[in-house]
Amino acid sequence: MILGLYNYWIVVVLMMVGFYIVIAHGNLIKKIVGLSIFQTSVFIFYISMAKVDGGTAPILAEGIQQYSNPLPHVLILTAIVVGIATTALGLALAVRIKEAYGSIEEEEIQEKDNLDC
Amino acid sequence: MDTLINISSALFLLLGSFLCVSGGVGILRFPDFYTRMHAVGVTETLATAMILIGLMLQNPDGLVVLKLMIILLMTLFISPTASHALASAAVHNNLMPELDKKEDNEKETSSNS
Amino acid sequence: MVAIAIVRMKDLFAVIMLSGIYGLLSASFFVAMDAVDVAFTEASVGAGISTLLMLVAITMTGRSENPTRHKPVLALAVVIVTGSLLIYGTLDMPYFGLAQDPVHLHVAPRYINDSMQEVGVPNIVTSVLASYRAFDTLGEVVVIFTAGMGVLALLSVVRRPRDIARDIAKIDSLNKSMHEEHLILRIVVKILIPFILLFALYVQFHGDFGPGGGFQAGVIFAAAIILYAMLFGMSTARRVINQSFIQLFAAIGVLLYGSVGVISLLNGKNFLDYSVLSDDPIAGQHLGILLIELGVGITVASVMVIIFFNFACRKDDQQNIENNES
Amino acid sequence: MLIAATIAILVVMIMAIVRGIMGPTLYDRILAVNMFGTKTVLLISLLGFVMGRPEFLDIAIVYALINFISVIGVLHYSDASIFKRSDQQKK
Repeated sequence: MILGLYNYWIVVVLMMVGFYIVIAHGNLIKKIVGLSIFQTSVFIFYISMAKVDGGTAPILAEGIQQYSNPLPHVLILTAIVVGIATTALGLALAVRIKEAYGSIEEEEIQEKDNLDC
Repeated sequence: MDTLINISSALFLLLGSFLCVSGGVGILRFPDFYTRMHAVGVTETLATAMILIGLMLQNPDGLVVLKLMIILLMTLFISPTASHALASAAVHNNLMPELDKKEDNEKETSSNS
Repeated sequence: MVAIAIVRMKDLFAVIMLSGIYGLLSASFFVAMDAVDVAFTEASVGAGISTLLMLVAITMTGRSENPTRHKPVLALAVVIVTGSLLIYGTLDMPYFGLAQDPVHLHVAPRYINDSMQEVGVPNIVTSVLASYRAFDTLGEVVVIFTAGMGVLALLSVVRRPRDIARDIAKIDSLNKSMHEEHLILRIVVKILIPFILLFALYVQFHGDFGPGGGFQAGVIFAAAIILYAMLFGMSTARRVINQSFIQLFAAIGVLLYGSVGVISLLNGKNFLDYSVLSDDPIAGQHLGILLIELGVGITVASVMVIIFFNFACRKDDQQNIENNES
Repeated sequence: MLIAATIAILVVMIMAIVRGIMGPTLYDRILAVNMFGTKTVLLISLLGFVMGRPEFLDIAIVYALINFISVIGVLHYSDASIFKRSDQQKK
């Protein structure tokens, strides 16, 4: 019966992939991609919680008794759009960093910083 | 009448799935970009049309058929256009089809990828 | 699902392509999980806009990634430990898909059972989004607005009259060459764009009855404008849609949302309680939802356009500088 | 029959993913993404019918549109650009 938890495992694996990218890679853009994978795993977590067996999409129609839970959908709906907005902000920062330092590799940026000091 | 519609819809769906799968095999097995593109571009439009027509026959309900028609129309517009853009981009960047001159092609791909 | 995410390559371009596929895939996953509205948003955002933005950013920052010098063993260890702890944590979680999960027992039944009487909108997601939790949504909209302003502050390029004159010259030369290159693309796009805009409006105002709403419509609308900007050149798009005009619109969207709340406040009800907007509470709710969805749509669309325009202009500018130097 | 078609499309999607991951050239990847997108459109419309809620078709339309936009965008903002671009960026 432990297999009934498989959705959480998928989420955890995805989340860890994203996490790994964020901490192990030096490239800022790659980090942002990793962050968005992490984000998506959270979305999937919420959405899979909202699923009810035998339920359908939460749009009221006649003759349907069982709906999935609409609340997580609402939260994630807004979270996705906010997510893209923050991703865009991150990318903008990366672009500016590239302009200022000539690189978006974390280590090179740090070296340059050390030189400046 | 009902069974006729059902059978024809099933036929359309089957045909569409078959075309899809053949396109999929094509994208996996063909040797270079242009042949792959050919496999996908040709099957895709027809397969989409087949499956959508099959669905239309399944549900002869006004709004749904209308939406399916819209999707069909848009696929007919979009898919060849996208293929065209992709192919012309590839040509533009000197990606050569894999003919007899093997080494030439390798040079091109390595400079492009 | 998982297989794709794991293969991540050195070449950033491939990574971006894969993340596009990943977005599509997770959106179809959302459809399978009945989250229609979410799939809608993810489809337009994850697969379309974010891929595009990342691409633009990559063209500005360079494609290839340096190999990391230190060994990733430590990172891997951290990840594995965290992952196994999380999996251990899931052992106590309720099983997948049961109707008796704690999540489904608290507010959700009220939304499902009563929203038809209280709000009168068949799409529960819309009614929760725009009516029950409207204050949250206001917060989200403000966050999006702020992010747009942040991008503006970071990336905006000062435009002098000289640039504008140059732009106009560019447009003229573009117009001349336009009929020779990319004829097929341009014509198809010209046919498609009105349709996309129409569809965005449909999504906007049909959000009460089917999947859709302000967020999705805004993104689709912005996508149409971005498509136009890509094919007909940035300067043409800038002439069609003025930058300051969009900025004004982004603010107007948020203001519209807020003022609906203030109006209901002035009428002696709670902030964002729409039943006062009309004699009939249900009609008032409808009106309120329509208005704030409109606000959301305007804000999202204009913020997306602002973000994209700034990225693209920044890139054009960089290129101009490079060309001048070389 | 719907189920059979759904499974066929899923198989094709997996093939497209494989090509997208392997893809020796950039264009192969774009092609894979494009194909994946069209297949997703089909998959979603089929899923809508399988689940008995044909309202899902709206999403399919959005997919078709967004797919097109992203392909064009990718072509525009990559080194594969068909739109005149100086060669200095090509490495």
